[in-house]
Parts: sequence; C-alpha cells; structure tokens
Amino acid sequence: MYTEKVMDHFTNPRNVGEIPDADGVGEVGNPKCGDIMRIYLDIEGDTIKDVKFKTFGCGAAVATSSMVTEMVKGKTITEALDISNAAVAEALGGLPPNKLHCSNLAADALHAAIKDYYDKQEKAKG
Amino acid sequence: MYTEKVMDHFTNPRNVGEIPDADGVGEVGNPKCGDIMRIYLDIEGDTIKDVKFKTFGCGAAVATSSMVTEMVKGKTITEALDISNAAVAEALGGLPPNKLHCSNLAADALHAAIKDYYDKQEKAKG
Amino acid sequence: MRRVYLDHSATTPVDPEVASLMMTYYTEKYGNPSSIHSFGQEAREALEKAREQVAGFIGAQPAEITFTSGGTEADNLAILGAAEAYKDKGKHLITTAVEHHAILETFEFLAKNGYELTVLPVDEEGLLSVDGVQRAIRPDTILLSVMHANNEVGAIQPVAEIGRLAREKGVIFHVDAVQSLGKIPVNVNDLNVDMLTVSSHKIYGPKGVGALYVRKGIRLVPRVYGGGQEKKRRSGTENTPGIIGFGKACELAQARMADEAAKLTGLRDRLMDGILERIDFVKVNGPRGAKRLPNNVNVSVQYVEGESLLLSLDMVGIAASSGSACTSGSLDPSHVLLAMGMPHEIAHGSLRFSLGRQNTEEDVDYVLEQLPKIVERLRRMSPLFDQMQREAGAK
Amino acid sequence: MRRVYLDHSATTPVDPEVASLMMTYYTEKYGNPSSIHSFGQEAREALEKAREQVAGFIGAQPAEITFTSGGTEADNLAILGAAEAYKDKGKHLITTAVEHHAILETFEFLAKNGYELTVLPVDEEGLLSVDGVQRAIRPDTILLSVMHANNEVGAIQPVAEIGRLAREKGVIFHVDAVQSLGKIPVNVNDLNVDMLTVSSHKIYGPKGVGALYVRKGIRLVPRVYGGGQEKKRRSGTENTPGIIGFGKACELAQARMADEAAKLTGLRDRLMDGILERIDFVKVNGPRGAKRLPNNVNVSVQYVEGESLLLSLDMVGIAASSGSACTSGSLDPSHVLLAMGMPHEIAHGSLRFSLGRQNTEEDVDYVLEQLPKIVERLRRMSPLFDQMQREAGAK
Ligand SMILES: Cc1ncc(COP(=O)(O)O)c(C=O)c1O
Ligand SMILES: Cc1ncc(COP(=O)(O)O)c(C=O)c1O
Repeated sequence: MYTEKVMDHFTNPRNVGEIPDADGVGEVGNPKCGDIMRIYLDIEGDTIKDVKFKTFGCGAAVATSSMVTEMVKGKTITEALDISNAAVAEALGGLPPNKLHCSNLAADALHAAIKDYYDKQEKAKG
Repeated sequence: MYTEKVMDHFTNPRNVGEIPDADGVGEVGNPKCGDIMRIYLDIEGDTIKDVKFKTFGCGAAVATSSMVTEMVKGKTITEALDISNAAVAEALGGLPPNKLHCSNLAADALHAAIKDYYDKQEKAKG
Repeated sequence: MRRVYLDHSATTPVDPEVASLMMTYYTEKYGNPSSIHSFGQEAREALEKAREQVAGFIGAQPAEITFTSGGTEADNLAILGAAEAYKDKGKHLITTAVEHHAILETFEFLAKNGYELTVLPVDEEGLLSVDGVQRAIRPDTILLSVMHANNEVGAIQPVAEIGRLAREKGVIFHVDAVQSLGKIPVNVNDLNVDMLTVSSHKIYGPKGVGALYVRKGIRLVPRVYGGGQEKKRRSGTENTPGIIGFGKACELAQARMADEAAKLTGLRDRLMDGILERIDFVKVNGPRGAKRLPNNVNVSVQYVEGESLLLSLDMVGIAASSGSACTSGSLDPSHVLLAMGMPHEIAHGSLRFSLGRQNTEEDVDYVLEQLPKIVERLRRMSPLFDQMQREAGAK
Repeated sequence: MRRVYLDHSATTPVDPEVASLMMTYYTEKYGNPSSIHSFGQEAREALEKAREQVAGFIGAQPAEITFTSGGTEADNLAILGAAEAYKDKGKHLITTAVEHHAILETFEFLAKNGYELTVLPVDEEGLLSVDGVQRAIRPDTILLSVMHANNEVGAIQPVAEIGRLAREKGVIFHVDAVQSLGKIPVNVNDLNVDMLTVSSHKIYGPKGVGALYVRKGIRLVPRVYGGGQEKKRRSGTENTPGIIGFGKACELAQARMADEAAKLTGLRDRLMDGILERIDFVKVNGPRGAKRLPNNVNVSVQYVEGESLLLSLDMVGIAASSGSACTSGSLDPSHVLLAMGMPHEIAHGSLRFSLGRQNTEEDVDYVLEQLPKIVERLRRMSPLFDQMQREAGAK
C-alpha cells in the first residue's frame, strides 16, 4: 500500500515535537476528518532554523508531516513557500490515490505556519 | 443419477428383439422427442407367453422397456393392463424427476401392444 | 517476527482438513456436476452432500439452500430477488443503520428505483429496539432485513423476536448471519427467518462461496441467467470444490462451536479488560457480555487515529482492523460507529480485534504488551492529546 | 478401469501447479485484500499480479479486467450492465442463435423487459455471416454479442470482422471467449472488442472464477452492490485464491498454447476420421479444419440416442457429452444443433468429445475401439435402425 519511504517516515518520524514560543505555528485538518497537522517554525532572518510537527492522522498524514519538516529545514522562506503537497508526496515515492486528497496536507500546514509568522511580524511592527 | 437397477437393465436389457408375426405390437414416442419404444407380444389364451422390445432412447427409456417386459412375461392380459408407468419406475427403484414424464412410457407401449392384439382379434372375428 | 492474526471477522484461514478435501475436487474429481458421466456424478454427489451439511448447520432443508459466490451475492439475491418478486404486494422495505454495505447499498439502489426505505436507528451499544421495528412495519411493507450479529462491534440483535413480529405481520424476514454463523447458534426456525445469508470464508472455508437459505414457498426473481443451475435461482457452473469446502467447514464448525465459543469468550474478555487496564482514555464499543459475539473486541483509543494504530500493530506482526475512514478511502469513519452516536473524532480511533480458532492467551498477552507502547508513541505525536492534557492541566 | 476424460469443454482439472499455488493462499496468505495489514497486502499484491496475468493473456490493460464468479456472471454483467448504462441511446440488441445460455437467457430477460432483440441465424456449420450482422445493425442498436468459438460444435466465428463493423457503426461489441481462450489466440485489440468474457475452469484454473474485460471508457451499471470491490463493478470479498489460480492458469496457457493446439488438432482429426471410418451413418457437426476449435469433435450417430451413448461410454470409462435433450432435462435437443438446421432425431444422437492437455493417442484409440461396439449394441436395440434397414432392403 505505502512505499518504503512512507513507512520509514511513519515509523521513524523526523522532527516530532513542538517548539516553545515558535515564530510561526500552522495547523490544518480537523479531527472529524481524522487528520490534524500542526507545524512549528523557528525562523532566523529568512531561514527556517528549526521545525517540529505534531500530527493526528493516518500513516500518510504522519509521513508527509515528517517529510515536509525534512524538506524545509535550513531552507529560506521563499523556498519553503515553493513546496507543494504534490512535491511532498513525490519525495515519499508517491502515495495511494485515496490518500492524495485528504491526508496530504503537510505543505498546507507549513504554509499556514509561515503565514502565522508573517502575521506575527505584522503585529509586532503594527 | 440412475439407480443400480436402472443401470442393470440398461446394461443388460432383458428381452431385446422382435417377435416375428407377433400377436400384438405397440409403439409409443417419436424420434423428435428422442424416445421410441416398440413392444411385441406373443399371447396364448389369456396369457402373455413371450414379450420382446426395441427402444430408441435414453437410459431410462431402455431400462423401463426392459423392466416392463420382465414384469409382464407369463402374466394374464388383465394383470398386464394393471401395470402403470409409475409401477415400472417404482420397480426400478425410482427415476430422476426429469425422466418421469418423457422417458417413462414403457407401460404405455405395453398397453398399445395389447390394444393392437384386441384390434387384430376383432378383425379376425369381423 | 511473531505474527498474530486478529482479523477473523474480515476473513479466516481455510482449515487444513477443508483445504485438502478441496484439493481432491480441484485435481481429481473435477467433473462438472451437470455432466452425466461418472466424473460429473461424483462431483454432483459431493455437492449435494455439502448442501446437506450447510442446511444441517442452520436447521434448514437441503432444497432450501442456494449456493452463491459469497455473502455479498447472497445478500443481493435476497433483497433484490424478493423486492422484485413481491413488488405487486407493496414497495416498502425496512433495514437497519448498522447493516453491512452488501445490504445497505442494495437497499439504497432500490430506494432510488421506486421503493420506499426505512432505515432503523440503533442505541449506543449498536442494538436495535424490537418496538422500533414494530412501529416501522406498514401494510405495504414487503421485506425486512436485520443482521444477526454486527461485523464491527459484535452486537447480537434480537432476531428471533423480530422474526416473530415479521411473521405476524406477513413481512418477509431476511437475516444476514455472516458474522454469527459458527460463533453462536444460528437456526432458521428458532430465529423465525424466511431468508438467511451465510458466507464460507468467515468460518474457515474458502473465499468466493456463500449461500442463501430461502424458506420453501418464498419466491425470488433470479439475478443471474444462464444454464439454470441451483434450481434456476443462480446460474453458472457450480464452484464444486469451493462449495464442498464450505460444507466441510460447516460440519467442523458445528462440532466445535460450543468449545470454541467458550474459549473465545475468555480470550475476548482478557483482551478487552487488559486494554482498559493498561491504556487510559479508551472506550469499549458495542455491548458487553452475552449480547456480544464471543470473538469481537472493539475499542476507541482516543487522541490517535485508527490507521496509524493498524500500521504500528502490523509492524510488530499484529493484524487488526479499524473503523477509521482512512482505512476505507472514504471521508467518513464507520457508519456503524456513527449510527451508535459516536463523534467522528473518536470513531476515527477505533480498533477491532476479531479472535479466531488459532488464537491463544499468548497472542492476547502479546497485544497487551505491544499496544500500550504504540498508543503512547502515537499520542506523543498527537496534537489532540497535547491539547487535552494542556486543557486538563489548566483546570 | 481405464478412465478417459474427453469433456474438457464442460470443465477441466486444475493444473497441479495452479492448485498448489492456491493452497498457499487458502491456508497461509489468507488475508482479505482490502485489509491494510501485511496479511491483506500480500493477498492484494498477488491479486493484482493475477490481474496482470489475465490482462496480459488477452492484450488488455490490468485496469480493464473485472473479476467475477465465472463466465456466466461475466456474461450477465456485460449484457445487463451495458444495456442499462446505454438504454438512453437505444434499446435494440443483437446476438446469435448459437450463444451459450448465459448469453441467450440474459438477452431474453431483456427482451421481456422493454428491449428489442434480434437473434441472428447461422449456417449448417454453425457459422455466422458478417453480412447478416451488417444488415441487422440499426441506428438504435446499442449492443452486439457474438461468441468467439462455440462450445458444442467448435465453430470459430469471424469475430474480428464483426468487431470492425460494430466499431464503424458505434455499437458496443461483446464477445464470449470462454471456449476459445487457451485454444486459439484471443486478443481484445485484434478482435476489435469492447467487452470480453473468460472463465477459469475451462483453462485448467479453478471453478467459480471468471473475468470480464471492459475497454476503458465503456460504462457498465453493476449487478452486485456492497463493499465496492473491483472498482465498484463487482462487490464482494474477492476470491483471492481462485483469482490467483486463474492468473497462473493464464500464464501457463499462454506459454503452452501453440504446442498444445498443434497436438490437440492432431488428436481431434485422428478421432473424427477414425469414427467416420469405423461407424456408418455418422455425420460431423460443425466446420472442419481451421474454423474449428483444435479440441472439439462433434458427431451425430444416427438411429441411437445421445444419453444412451454417454452412459455406455461411461461404463467403459470414457467421459463425453451430448446435445441430446435427455441429458438436459428439457424436451428439445441442443439449440445449437437445431439452429444449424439439424432434424431433431439426428440432434438427439449427437456426441461431443472435447480433448484436453492430458489426452494421448492411446486415449483416442481407446474410444475408437469402444465406440463402434457400443453403437452396434444400441442400434441392435433401436427400432429406428431396424426400420431404416428394412426400408433400405425393400428398395
Ligand atoms: C455482516 C456481513 N455481511 C455480508 C458480508 C459479505 O460477505 P462476503 O465477504 O462473503 O461477500 C460480510 C463480510 O464481508 C459481513 O460481515
Ligand atoms: C461459451 C460459454 N459461455 C459461458 C459459459 C459459462 O461459464 P461458467 O461455466 O464459468 O459459468 C460457458 C461454459 O459453461 C461456455 O461454454
């Protein structure tokens, strides 16, 4: 069903946890649908210095969360905004068709966290 | 499918053949239906002294023909008229349901042969 | 790695005795039972013996058994065949919200094609109310279908009482006994049923074989046309090895049922109690005690998702199933759990262990050793668990 | 006693390699392919491999294969499923007089339910005329079904040409290839078909398994509702061991077909010529040479009845079949022989030998030794033979 890479990220998820006082936090999904992903960002200048996640969801949800944190760590925000859900799925060697829509939201969570970061910046400026 | 008795009568049919100048000959069935039975009677006084048959048809048709000749040999005409198709089937230990109507006509052939005998008597008298 | 199969409600291994009997009919006694030669006749005899075995197991006459390709086909034949045969009598149908999809989808097809359908609710244990059935029956009701035991939560319905009611009211009563057969007594007369579905691969027989019991006198319009096999109710060359295997599986189940049920009940309660003891925030789904199938354990593990549980269990060799939407490719979790009033988020974390003939106490203890670790690991990852703890801490 | 099985068109033994593979999936890898644990996934993988094997054998894509419980169900799904899906386009259907009952009865059901049916005649060899098909197609024709090779007389229809015609006219073309598969090349593209039926138990696979090829883009309304297996085309827990066996049987047949066809053709002609040489008043039914299946021998033995022949052959260990009404429980002999213009009385005496993988020259010679004695014995008992001889003598 799942590729080896998916199972690897599910079994040994990278960057599980939270960042206290994170610069940006993004959450997508809802428990009714069986998937919630929350991503925490630690940003210095333009660079994502650290990233952590917490996910409630199926194997694909956990694996995409883990994968997106790996993809984004050390990258600039601009690079991070370029990462799509499809790119995450691809990096995992693909996902079963029925997982492509509902459990493949990790990039959305990442983008939500970046948006949160910007919102906080605005406020701080404001 | 068939009882042992049916198979015995099919494999070793009794009284196959014809009686030249028989006192009575009866035939039922038709080749379109796949069954024809012809019965020959040799009658002395009231008694069936000899009986032979020829049959084109399935296993049940052959076995019932053979069985009816056994049942009737040495019997009086009155006794012979009492033999029904059902009695023949019963004497064979039963027949498959789908054989009960179309291939179980041996008693009819016997009765036709007796009728032929009476007809000939009438004519001889007439 | 240790492999512990705990998904017997999904399917069972074929009993070795059954399998070796089938082999003979695949490779040696392979005749077509419609053939009149001895190859055909030896297959025919074995087929009719199997019909007696199946009939004998459920208290029916052999002539009342129609073999099909499985429980799903039997359910379809019962519902669609009777709805068509009795459409002049009425067009109202009744079933329950917790039926298998083979029943629900079939009724929904009819509901879209000129029939009226009442779907009865269940209580929070998954049980039907006999009163509710009584109230639903109308003068134009022709067919009522209620499962004997639920495949997800193991709830055993009061089928005998419902059957009495249906008979009084002149409504044809169909029962899906796929999950109860071999686990609790199933007798068509005691249960007052007119039609009853059974499936071979749930009782250590082969997949692809089932049967529909149809009480003498009940009419059915066939769904498959052809050579007129199975008394014209179901055309197609008979799957003789499969049917013979099913017959044998019935014979074995009949002989072993009492002992097995006792053993399974013990394992079931050990597993259920053990989980409740070892893991917090766990809810048992379905009734406890005698109203539950002896082999069914179903729990909701809060704050984690079912598929993650299954994958994690599988990685340590344990095979189970879940009512999570993520295991089915649909968006909603199990219609059974929802019908029992369970919130979506809890239904997503449901876990079913269905025990079988081969399972041992060691198997159960292995699950009790592994599952808490898995749940802990997933909860550590879960933003919901997090949140709950924070909220609890804030209080 | 020597046992010679010559009824391979009725059914075949399961190849030992196929059977032993199936055993593994009955007793060890028994998971439900819908389950996400490893028991389920290993079954799923094997199931999809089987789909590739079946698809590969007929030049299709795996996604175009729907597994069913046999040829009969596949025929029903094709005809009823397409008739329903395309009813808004038209209600005219075409088939031939020599189809299997799984096709004919299904079309007749539709003809009684609002569709119009044209049944095409055949010539005295059982062959269809392409011109006749062309003339039958109307603007409101939605579906045309023609068998590839006839199960009784082995006649191979000009399916590729008919397919070309159907495609030109925009008519969906279904082919029943149950008897041709494994004996002559069957390729869905070469034959220009939209749907094609195959059955496992005719090619040394298990009974109770078949498949329908449905070209991508063709719509079908399902006949069985439930769990949504087989891409919602055919619900019901998949018969994985059976399907896996069918896949393996296709692989074996593909590898062996060329050699086997050559061998069978030799045996076929040896048997047919030998019968004609040794027995008077015998007529070959169906075409000779390349238009006949390599394994089919069908003769009418005049003045004797088919069931008597079969029983007598069976008593010396030879299994054959007949188009006699007496073997079917109906009153009319084979509809195929009648459609070929054969008089009833001759059709009753028809005899089919269908050769298979295990048969040898010795088998054929054994039939040639036994059959003349049997015919002689039955003719001695036959009032028709009698009469014929008397009439001949009188001339
Ligand atoms: C209650 C119930 N009904 C029907 C079915 C369908 O039976 P089958 O798997 O034989 O198609 C199942 C099992 O899948 C079931 O649990
Ligand atoms: C031409 C043809 N079509 C369909 C069928 C039916 O297939 P099955 O026996 O798998 O139901 C058969 C064999 O019985 C056949 O010979």
